[in-house]
Amino acid sequence: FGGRPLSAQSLDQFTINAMPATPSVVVAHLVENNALSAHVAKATLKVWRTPDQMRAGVLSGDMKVFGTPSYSCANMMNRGVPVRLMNIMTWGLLYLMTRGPEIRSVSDLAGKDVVLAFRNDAPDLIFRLVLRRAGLDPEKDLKLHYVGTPTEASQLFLAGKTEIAVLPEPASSAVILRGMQAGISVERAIDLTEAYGKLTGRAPRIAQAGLGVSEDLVQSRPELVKAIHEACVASARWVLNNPASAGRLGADYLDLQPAIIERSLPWFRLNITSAAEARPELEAYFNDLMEMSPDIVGGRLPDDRFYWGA
Amino acid sequence: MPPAPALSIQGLSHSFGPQGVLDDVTFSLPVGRVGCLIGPSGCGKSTLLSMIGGLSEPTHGTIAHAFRHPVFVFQDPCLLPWRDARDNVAFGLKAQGVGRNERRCRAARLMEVVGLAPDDVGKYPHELSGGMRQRVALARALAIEPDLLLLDEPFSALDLGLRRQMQALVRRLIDQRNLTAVLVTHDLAEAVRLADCVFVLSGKPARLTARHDIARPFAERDDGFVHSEVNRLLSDPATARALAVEDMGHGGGQ
Amino acid sequence: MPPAPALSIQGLSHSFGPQGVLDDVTFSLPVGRVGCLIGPSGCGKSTLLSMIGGLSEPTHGTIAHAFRHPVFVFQDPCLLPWRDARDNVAFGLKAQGVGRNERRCRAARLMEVVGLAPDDVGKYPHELSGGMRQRVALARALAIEPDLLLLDEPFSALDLGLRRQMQALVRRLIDQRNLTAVLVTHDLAEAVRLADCVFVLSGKPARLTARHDIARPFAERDDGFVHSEVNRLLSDPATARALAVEDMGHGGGQ
Amino acid sequence: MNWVRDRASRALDYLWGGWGAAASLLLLTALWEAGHAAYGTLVLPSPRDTVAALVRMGGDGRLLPAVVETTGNALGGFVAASLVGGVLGAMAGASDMMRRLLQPIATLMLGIPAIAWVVLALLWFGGSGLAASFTVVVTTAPIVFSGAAQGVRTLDGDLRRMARAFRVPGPMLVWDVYLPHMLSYLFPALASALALSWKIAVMAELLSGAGGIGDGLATARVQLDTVKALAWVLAVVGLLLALEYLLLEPVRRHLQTWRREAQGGDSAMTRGLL
Amino acid sequence: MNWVRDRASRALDYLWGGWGAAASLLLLTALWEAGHAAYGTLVLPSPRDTVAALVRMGGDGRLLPAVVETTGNALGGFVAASLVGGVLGAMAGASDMMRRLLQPIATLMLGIPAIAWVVLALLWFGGSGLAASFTVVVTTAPIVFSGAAQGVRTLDGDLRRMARAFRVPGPMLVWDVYLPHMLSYLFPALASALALSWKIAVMAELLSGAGGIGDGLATARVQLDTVKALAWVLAVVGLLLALEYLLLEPVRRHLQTWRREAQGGDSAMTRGLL
Ligand SMILES: Nc1ncnc2c1ncn2[C@@H]1O[C@H](COP(=O)(O)OP(=O)(O)OP(=O)(O)O)[C@@H](O)[C@H]1O
Ligand SMILES: Nc1ncnc2c1ncn2[C@@H]1O[C@H](COP(=O)(O)OP(=O)(O)OP(=O)(O)O)[C@@H](O)[C@H]1O
Ligand SMILES: [Mg+2]
Ligand SMILES: [Mg+2]
Repeated sequence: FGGRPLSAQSLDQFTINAMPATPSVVVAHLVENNALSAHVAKATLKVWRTPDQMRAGVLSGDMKVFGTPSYSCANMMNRGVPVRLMNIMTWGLLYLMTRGPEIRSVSDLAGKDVVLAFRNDAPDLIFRLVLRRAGLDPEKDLKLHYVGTPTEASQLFLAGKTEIAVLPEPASSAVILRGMQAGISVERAIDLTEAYGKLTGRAPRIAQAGLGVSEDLVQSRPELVKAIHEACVASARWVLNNPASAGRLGADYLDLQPAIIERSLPWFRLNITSAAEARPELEAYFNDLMEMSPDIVGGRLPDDRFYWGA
Repeated sequence: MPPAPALSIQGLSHSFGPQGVLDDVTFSLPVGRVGCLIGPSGCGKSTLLSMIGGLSEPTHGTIAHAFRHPVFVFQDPCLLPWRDARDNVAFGLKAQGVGRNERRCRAARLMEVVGLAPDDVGKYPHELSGGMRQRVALARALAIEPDLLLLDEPFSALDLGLRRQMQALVRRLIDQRNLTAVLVTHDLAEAVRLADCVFVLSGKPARLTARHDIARPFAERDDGFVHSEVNRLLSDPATARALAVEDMGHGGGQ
Repeated sequence: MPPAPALSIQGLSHSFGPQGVLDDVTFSLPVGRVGCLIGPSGCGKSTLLSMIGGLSEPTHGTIAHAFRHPVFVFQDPCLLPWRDARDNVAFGLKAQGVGRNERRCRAARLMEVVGLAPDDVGKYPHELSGGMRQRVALARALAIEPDLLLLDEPFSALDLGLRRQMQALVRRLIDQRNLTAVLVTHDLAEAVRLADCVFVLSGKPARLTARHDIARPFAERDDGFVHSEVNRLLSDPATARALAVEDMGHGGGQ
Repeated sequence: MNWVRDRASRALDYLWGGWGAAASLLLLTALWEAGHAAYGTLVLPSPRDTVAALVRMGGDGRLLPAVVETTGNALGGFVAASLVGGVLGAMAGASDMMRRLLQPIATLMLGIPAIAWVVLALLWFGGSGLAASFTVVVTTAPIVFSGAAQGVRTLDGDLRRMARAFRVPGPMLVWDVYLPHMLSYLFPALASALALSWKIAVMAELLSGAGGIGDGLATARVQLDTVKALAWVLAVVGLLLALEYLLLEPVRRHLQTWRREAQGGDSAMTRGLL
Repeated sequence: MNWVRDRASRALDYLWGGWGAAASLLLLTALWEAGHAAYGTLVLPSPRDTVAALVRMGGDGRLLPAVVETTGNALGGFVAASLVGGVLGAMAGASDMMRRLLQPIATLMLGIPAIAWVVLALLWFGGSGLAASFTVVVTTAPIVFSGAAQGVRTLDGDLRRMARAFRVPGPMLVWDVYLPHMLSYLFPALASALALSWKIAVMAELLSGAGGIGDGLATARVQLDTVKALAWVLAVVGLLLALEYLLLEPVRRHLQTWRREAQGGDSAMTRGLL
């Protein structure tokens, strides 16, 4: 694809690179329905597997539209990569899972062992922020066991290493499913998005992830970007209304079990909002992250151009 | 004449895979005596020696001896390439648990005895000449005060003078300490000079085809005696045939 | 008597690190002649040979010769442990680019010539006896039809009969093909039997201390001649001193 | 010990050897089963389930393409690493200067975590299997390099002189003199590198999303499907064991031919060592 | 060539050798700089920035503890792997039966991706560095094992017989006969394993969240801070190169003592080879 001059005519082919997570069923639906047929002859969906892949793709210009955590996109922009955030698709997907009934609120966590993944990454930062706001010192008042990925966290949690795990979707749905199969009762004890909202005095929403878009596409084909965003909005409505069909649809693209997709959809807070509209919430989120780890968005808030608006 | 045999070999046969090497070899040797094995190249002398020393087992037959410290000088010097000359000489001593300083001292002394210069002490095997390596191997064997010497062409790479010296040294040790020795050599003069008993192997597989006793005490074996003894050996048809020298006349000059 | 020297060595000295080994050695050898180096063990004979063959360079002095195919029989057989006897014999042929079948054929023939049995053909070096290894090395050297033979104690591990046979073989080749040879040996009888010229090295560092020409043609050198020549050599004080045999009388029996 | 006894003992030895491998695999399976009993399916699925999943995946037609792809990536990288590592190692073994020049590069390649390469590799090779092959080369070439260098360095000086005396031409010097000696050093290095190749290929596929078994493993992990994940691993391991017994072991025995002793004396001795 | 010339040439050789290493490092730095120019900071930060970041991290007091922790994990695993791999390898080299028993296990350990172990390791060792050390052992022990087995297997039969003839007691047999020979096989295996240890330790820390450099690297990656990430890698590499020149190279030279030729003839020959 790369350096071909973009014209006002329709493109032969266009690829959207989605995240390896449930919200990508929205993109799957959009592609399946030829929602971009006015602009692109053939739209395809590719799911990247690791952030490295996404980064390399964006840097090399292969990925024009890509699923990304919001802070990652801001970070890339702050480091000089010409990208913007198109929209936010998911508004909070972090849950505190327990194997017993005793945890009902954040303050119950004092003195407990918790397993979680991705140290210093956004989920960890959010969790620690919540703890702090609730008056707990993450270093002293409870014991955090970090592991590499949610997979390890889930396995250790299910194997009984800890009673509590902090897991993002779809790992939290998977853990419930596997727990059921293994006869272990697993509960979503705390919705950390809600807890976060309560403690910060905001709505229970975290502008976590959405689609990023390269500056060069925004400049050369603004109408295509707009069409993608609008198709997302339409597809999201369908997905929310037809979770079972969405599960089947996503299974082919995401290589996830339909059951897991279907079960996890309600927990994603799926709501397509353009970045410009979401700007206040994004900035609040970024500020909170920076409070914990200044470098996570590249040291400063992204400037105006970051927030794409329809 | 011989007292109770200290080494006795009975009906010994050996083969490597399908190839027979030794066939029904029987002989014995009393304590304090030197037996010498001669025979054509490849007839199984080294193999026999290694069986006497217990390094391999005969296919058939028995070897009986009461020696507690048999020692080898192999046909190849078999030095440890990663040890210098002195440590190679001291190898057997170390195996006996002799302390470091003492064994180094004794090794250095023995190296002198076999005619190595003080500046050869620290040389590694690849820096030694062929004859020097052979002498290191000899010194290594003599160091551990054995009671049975198994010498496989131990002087083959030495010059005339050194060879005579080493022969005298070995025979003196044997007589002084009442050792027993089995010597393999291709040099009839050496055999006649050192041995009390010469065993001739030949054939394929090899059998013991002749045996010559040499009665005169070592001290009285002068060059004339050696010369005439060699001629006597070669005049024995079995021996001459074994060494394939029937057609050459009885030249002791070899 | 000598025609233009084919090999001429001028003021050659050599040292390993601080240790001088050879000092101001000068001699020459005409084409078709056999020169023999004798001297005490460790005096530098092998070193000199390897310099003549171009394997190492002298510290001082020059070596000039016009031979195109010098070949070595090293003191150790130096066989490739991963090739069987035949392929070891064929090694030099392969280096010359002789085709596989032809070199195998020629190697097998040569093995017969040096007295190896047909069932030794496929044996690996560690399955050969010492003398057999030496013969394989000799066969390997003779295979490539050299014009200069550098023989470092090539017969030391062979029995009397074989040794005579091999000596005759080598001398016959030399005479037939007008080869030149330098032979190192500790066996004076061998030196006298084979050589046209015997060079005696001795001292530390070693110098050329004596030289004996042996004029009689090879065919006429019978045992009696060899015996008396050896005695003549040993009666030369420099030679006797070099071999440290002054005190032993002139016994040719060795 | 006569010839018949010798033959018989060698045959017995071979059988025993096969038993040894079987015993060892059975022991491992028993350990695995015990681990399963202790930790449950979510940490360590049972051998039976895993094999069943493997068979199912095979039936689905998902196993073979992935295995072929990973095998291609691994073998491609391995072959390249053997060539590059072998040739450069031989040069480093022959000349001290070369060694000094190349050794730091080898150390570097061994020491830099794959994760540091992955973005570069992705940029150079896209998402294709080449990125995985590249990672394999980078990790295994230095291992082959070390072995080759040591092999050349340790060739007996006498043999070297002998070869020189016979004016052996270059290719024959390499083929008949250096290589047979080097092989004894190269072989363990190559065997290690070969086994390592699959693991690295799988990890690289996982990191770079390049498909193959790594992809399958990643998917199974996301779904917390430990049975399927282990089935993928089992596929790799089975492949490696097959390679070990169908390729490496015969080669190992073949390479030993010229060392083999006709008698049993020596092994009795080494038994004494243990 | 006389003695003085020989000495001088050896000294020169040493200097040249140093130059060789320096040249190679300079070349790499130049390549790195070129890579930076081509791909920009986000893919490959410049050497200058990276070193500056390293210095800054050192000043912050974050570098040293992480390096010490990872070094501890890596070295601990390496030492255990050397012992286990060396001893078992020696046994496998001495007895065919043992080899058949152990070889599949070694292959397995080499071939199973770390990711398959990590949960078990976490269960056994918690989040401590032991999980990383364990991964190091699992990967490097088989490499040492192969080397040790080959070393024992290839000892010259004549030397073995000689040792037997002198009734060398067990420990001395190991120490004076087998070990010096084995070292020539063990050394390249150990050197590879040592360099590999850091890389594996870092990757394992990253996978198991066990702290150390792996942690720093993970954080830098999350922050897309390629400069800091590369600085961590540089810390590992610097450590490895220091180890190479302060430890391995002298040992390598020392091990060669008994092979050294007094004259220059041979190297001229090997130069001919190249
Ligand atoms: N390990 C072995 N495997 C097979 N055959 C062997 C082995 N060792 C020796 N032989 C064979 O046994 C025969 C006798 O060998 P041995 O070394 O005993 O001869 P030898 O009498 O010492 O000869 P030499 O005088 O040449 O040293 C030879 O034919 C040799 O090929
Ligand atoms: N590579 C080397 N390094 C150091 N010294 C050496 C080396 N090679 C030989 N020497 C020394 O050079 C001297 C002569 O060795 P050389 O092998 O030439 O003796 P030689 O006359 O052949 O003795 P022999 O009759 O015992 O074979 C010996 O003192 C030996 O220690
Ligand atoms: Mg012999
Ligand atoms: Mg010599």
